[in-house]
Amino acid sequence: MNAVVQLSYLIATVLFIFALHWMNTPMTARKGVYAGVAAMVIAIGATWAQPEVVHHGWIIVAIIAGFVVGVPLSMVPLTAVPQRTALSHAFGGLAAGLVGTAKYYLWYSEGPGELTTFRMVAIIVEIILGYLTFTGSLLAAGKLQEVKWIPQRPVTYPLQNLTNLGLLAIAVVVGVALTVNPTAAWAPALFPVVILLALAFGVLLIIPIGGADMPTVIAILNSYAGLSAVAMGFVLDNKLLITAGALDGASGLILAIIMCKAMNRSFLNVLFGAFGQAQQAKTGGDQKIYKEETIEGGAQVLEQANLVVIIPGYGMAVAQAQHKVRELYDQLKRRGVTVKFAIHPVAGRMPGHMNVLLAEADIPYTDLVEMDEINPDMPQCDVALVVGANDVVNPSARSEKTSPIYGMPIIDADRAKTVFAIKRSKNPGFAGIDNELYFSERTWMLFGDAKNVVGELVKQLSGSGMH
Amino acid sequence: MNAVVQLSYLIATVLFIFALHWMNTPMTARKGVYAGVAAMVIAIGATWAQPEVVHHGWIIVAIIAGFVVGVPLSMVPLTAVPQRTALSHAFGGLAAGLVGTAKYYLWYSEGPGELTTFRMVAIIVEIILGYLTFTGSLLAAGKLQEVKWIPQRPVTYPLQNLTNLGLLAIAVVVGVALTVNPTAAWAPALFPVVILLALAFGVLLIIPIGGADMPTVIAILNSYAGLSAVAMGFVLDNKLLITAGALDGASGLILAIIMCKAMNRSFLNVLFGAFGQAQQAKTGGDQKIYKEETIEGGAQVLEQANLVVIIPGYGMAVAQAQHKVRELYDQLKRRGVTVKFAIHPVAGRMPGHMNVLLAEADIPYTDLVEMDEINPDMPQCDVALVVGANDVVNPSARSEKTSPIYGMPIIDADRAKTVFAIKRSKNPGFAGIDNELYFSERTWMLFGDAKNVVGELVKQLSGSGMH
Amino acid sequence: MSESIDYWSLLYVFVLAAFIGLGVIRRVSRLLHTPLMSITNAISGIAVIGSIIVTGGDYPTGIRIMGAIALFASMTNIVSGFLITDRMLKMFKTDRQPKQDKRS
Amino acid sequence: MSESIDYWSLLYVFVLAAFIGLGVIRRVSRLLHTPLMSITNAISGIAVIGSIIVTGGDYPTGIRIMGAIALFASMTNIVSGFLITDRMLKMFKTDRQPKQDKRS
Ligand SMILES: NC(=O)c1ccc[n+]([C@@H]2O[C@H](COP(=O)([O-])OP(=O)(O)OC[C@H]3O[C@@H](n4cnc5c(N)ncnc54)[C@H](OP(=O)(O)O)[C@@H]3O)[C@@H](O)[C@H]2O)c1
Ligand SMILES: NC(=O)c1ccc[n+]([C@@H]2O[C@H](COP(=O)([O-])OP(=O)(O)OC[C@H]3O[C@@H](n4cnc5c(N)ncnc54)[C@H](OP(=O)(O)O)[C@@H]3O)[C@@H](O)[C@H]2O)c1
Repeated sequence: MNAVVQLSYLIATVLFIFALHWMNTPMTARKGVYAGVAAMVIAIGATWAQPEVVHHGWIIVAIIAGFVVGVPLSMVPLTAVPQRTALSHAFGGLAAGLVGTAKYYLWYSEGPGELTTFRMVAIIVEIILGYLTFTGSLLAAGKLQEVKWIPQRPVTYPLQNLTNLGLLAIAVVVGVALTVNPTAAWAPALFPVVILLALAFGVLLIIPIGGADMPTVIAILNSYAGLSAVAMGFVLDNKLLITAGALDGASGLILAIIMCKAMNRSFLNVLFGAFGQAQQAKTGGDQKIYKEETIEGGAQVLEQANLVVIIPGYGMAVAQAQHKVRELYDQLKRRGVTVKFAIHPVAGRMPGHMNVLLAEADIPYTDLVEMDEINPDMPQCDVALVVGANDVVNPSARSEKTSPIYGMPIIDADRAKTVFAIKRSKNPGFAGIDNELYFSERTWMLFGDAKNVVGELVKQLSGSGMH
Repeated sequence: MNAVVQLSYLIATVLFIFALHWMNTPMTARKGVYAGVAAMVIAIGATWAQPEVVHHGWIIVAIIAGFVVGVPLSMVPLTAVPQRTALSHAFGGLAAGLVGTAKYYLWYSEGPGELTTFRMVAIIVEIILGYLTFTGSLLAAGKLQEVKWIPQRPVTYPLQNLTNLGLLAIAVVVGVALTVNPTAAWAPALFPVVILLALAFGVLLIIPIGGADMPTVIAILNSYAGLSAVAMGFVLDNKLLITAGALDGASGLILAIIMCKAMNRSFLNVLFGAFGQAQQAKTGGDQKIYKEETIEGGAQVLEQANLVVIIPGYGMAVAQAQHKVRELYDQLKRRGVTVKFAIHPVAGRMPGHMNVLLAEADIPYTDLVEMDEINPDMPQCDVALVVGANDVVNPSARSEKTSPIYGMPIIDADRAKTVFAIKRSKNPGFAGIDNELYFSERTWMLFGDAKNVVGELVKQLSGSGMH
Repeated sequence: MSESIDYWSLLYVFVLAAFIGLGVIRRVSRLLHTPLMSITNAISGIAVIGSIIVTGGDYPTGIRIMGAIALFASMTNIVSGFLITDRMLKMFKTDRQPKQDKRS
Repeated sequence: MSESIDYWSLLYVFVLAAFIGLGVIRRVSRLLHTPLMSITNAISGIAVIGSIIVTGGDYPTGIRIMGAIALFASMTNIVSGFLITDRMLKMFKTDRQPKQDKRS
């Protein structure tokens, strides 16, 4: 690689670092996007300009195709972001896998000398990570998209984890064999075996995981995709690939850790716990009585309050209720009520889910308060309005050692003077457990779809408020 | 270099990063020191073990000598830390310069092929930075130590900056000449010229700078020393040197920036402003009247207070009053008075100066509050006790556009209900300007050496308090 | 020899990059975790530079086809990743008091 | 060629290390800026690894003398730097309520 290319890659590296650095506040975040785009353009330009690139037709076609598919993919509704992310990991994994495969066969036929041990190790790692990320992420995307022929609930069978690990072990063994003698006559025939094993492993890794655990799994797949890019960098002796891949991997890892912490679960438990099952098991035990509240009553209490804390959850996303919530926020503000939003780190189904939805509804992010910041103020809160949240406000996380969410930090809705909870039914949330909060004497339920209920409240208020 | 050495260097790099990372809180800081020591031991061991190291006698001698000088150097009183730091930069610069010189002559005679352009550039940068850091830091150390035959006040003469830059320019030109034809017959003769110019430039760079600006200059020299280590890394193709040097350089740079910000001065102004002069110029204009307070009176007001904020400054360091201050702190605490220390980022003469002194006196660092944190509380403060601080509490920094410290953020002592100021005389502080605070109607002076005055106050309180 | 050194530099670069990644990502605002996911998707499209070489090189068709597919996949990530990130970030408003962001 | 590549890796390492340095140092507690100065002094003693090669190699005496002086200078920094840093850090106490440190 000549100096110009080297320099361009160095500049691209620096720009990528800034791109992520600027994500540390919404004020600079968009600058980050531009930095990222600039870096990518520079990297592509520098690579394309290299002498060994002689055929341009296919490159142009592939790039155009990328735009044709990419642009629509970027217009999916926010609720579809998790599956879009998974899909993109699948693409990333596929790309890494293919490049690794291509390079191997290329060197096998044209430059066996290039297949040093170090490089073979890198290639094997690249293709195993790449292809398992490919199938794994596809399946994850399918589950999130709730594609009919993909089972939502965890599929489990005896000795499952053993089988999976066994499979991986075989792949590794074959890989070692290839690494030791990459140029043997039988090598090119054995290579595809590793690919198939990786593809299969990806599927088996995901099927035992419940749909609701997917966000965590996606983050983990994200770091796999990053690592496969790093491996590609080792194969191609390219530092830009290594740095970008490492940044990518770090991001996936940290998001996964944050989610696990906030759910008080361990990686292993997520990966091998077949957690979603609990859902089926525990559902639908409700002997206790719910106190219901009417829209009129609710609206009245709300407008008399000084401080209202709205606690959104997955239900708000499902119901797409954020815009109605914004109207409610406006109505109350107009009456001089202080309205804050309490955002739990794992409310919804992906990190930052609630923040994007509320931002989409034009709610200033300065009114979105993190769990740790709002909890101390909850006792002063007159009304806690729970909009389709459940686990993240479930007090049993504090007390009940037996509860599956025991130890998960929650938003202290139960410490507010009054609690209104909006949900459609008496069904539990993601964790599949009852919620003491709904039976507390301070709590009144507003049953119904979040969008409708909030809409009704707004009508009430605007009706009464407009004089 | 074989794999073992490479691996050791990689490990050392990681350990160095952690060493600095752990300095982010006093709770982990000592772990940082151990990590640093471990890294250093590994690096030395791995290097020493290399085959090309055949003579061990001198190495052992030099190491022992290092201990013989280093141990006593580590026992200097805290007031001497700035000059110790400067001295250590001098050593660092010298080492870099010498290694660069040795390597050049070595390659000139034994392997001219090694003297590639890239390497020559690195060598020239290394020796210029190294040697100018050497003499510059020595001079700085001398000024701080107030060695008699070194002029304290800035030495200036017409066209000074021009001369300096001219000198540097010549050095660079000669350097370029060497880079272009490093193996020419005249090269070895020209090489020392660069060295001499660098040595001279180091001296000339420092003499126009006032003693009180030295801390900032030292920080800048620190980053030069770091960069010369980086250059050495480029010369020797050694990544550990590059990383460690970069960490070192970053630290110096950031400390310098912090100081300049806190003094509201620019790098250039510090380097070429011959700031200290102002001192001479403005000293000793005091027509206004000071109100004095007696020890008894002061002690009484203090013990009646609820919140006392002690604002230490350079004077506390000069007087070594921190231990007496601790006694005062104990006395007041015993009476249920809340006592906090307000720490200005540039109080004293080096970053963190006050923190170390107070820590030395066993004052829990949880009671040391940063300027930005304490200022909002100053209006609630009953007594602000200024112990040998001056510029950092000078209100003219807020208002007077003409003041040399205009725009420098200060501790709002003048907003406290009562102010007691301890200083020996009516002389100004480092910036050489009068301080409105001393003439405010809320302020009472306690003239005298900080140690004595505080000691008297303690006696009063323990006298009255011990019933 | 030179090769082994070279691999060591790659390893070095990886370790340092990992440190930077962890340091930078840890300080990303919680508000922006969803956009963060999508911008890293885009960045992972960097595999594009590997794919271009394989697609455009003077290699057997089979190889180049693999390259082209990889190139297409990476481009898709880049395009959709950056576009959707920007689309999301556009939504974040301060109510014109940018100084008050508590979480940045 | 291989050489130029090699220099590029060094440059890469430098740039990444600089990022790490700025990131890490910016988060050093203000309380500890004086110890920070002295620990970086010690770290700058890393020049020792260059000096050892020059001192211990089979070179002309003149060269080795320069090396020995450099080695002595670096060792002095290492020894005094780490010792004084530790001495200062020993002084920082919390009053046995380590949780209350506001500035870390
Ligand atoms: N955010 C992440 O990154 C992430 C990742 C993995 C797992 N998780 C898990 O997801 C859960 C998130 O907690 P959460 O409280 O936000 O959600 P949740 O616990 O899943 O509860 C959602 C609630 O919303 C209600 N709901 C659903 N659709 C609704 C609609 N259209 N209108 C009104 N209400 C509706 C549901 O009750 P009805 O069915 O009765 O309406 C349910 O009780 C946590 O357990 C977390 O661990 C989160
Ligand atoms: N900290 C850093 O990193 C750094 C770096 C560069 C420059 N500076 C500068 O240094 C200054 C620091 O401000 P500062 O308020 O701490 O110090 P200062 O402004 O220099 O004032 C120190 C005061 O202490 C008094 N004093 C001296 N010896 C004393 C003794 N033995 N007993 C009692 N009082 C004594 C002096 O008055 P008397 O002579 O009347 O006693 C003087 O007014 C700032 O201007 C800052 O910009 C700091």
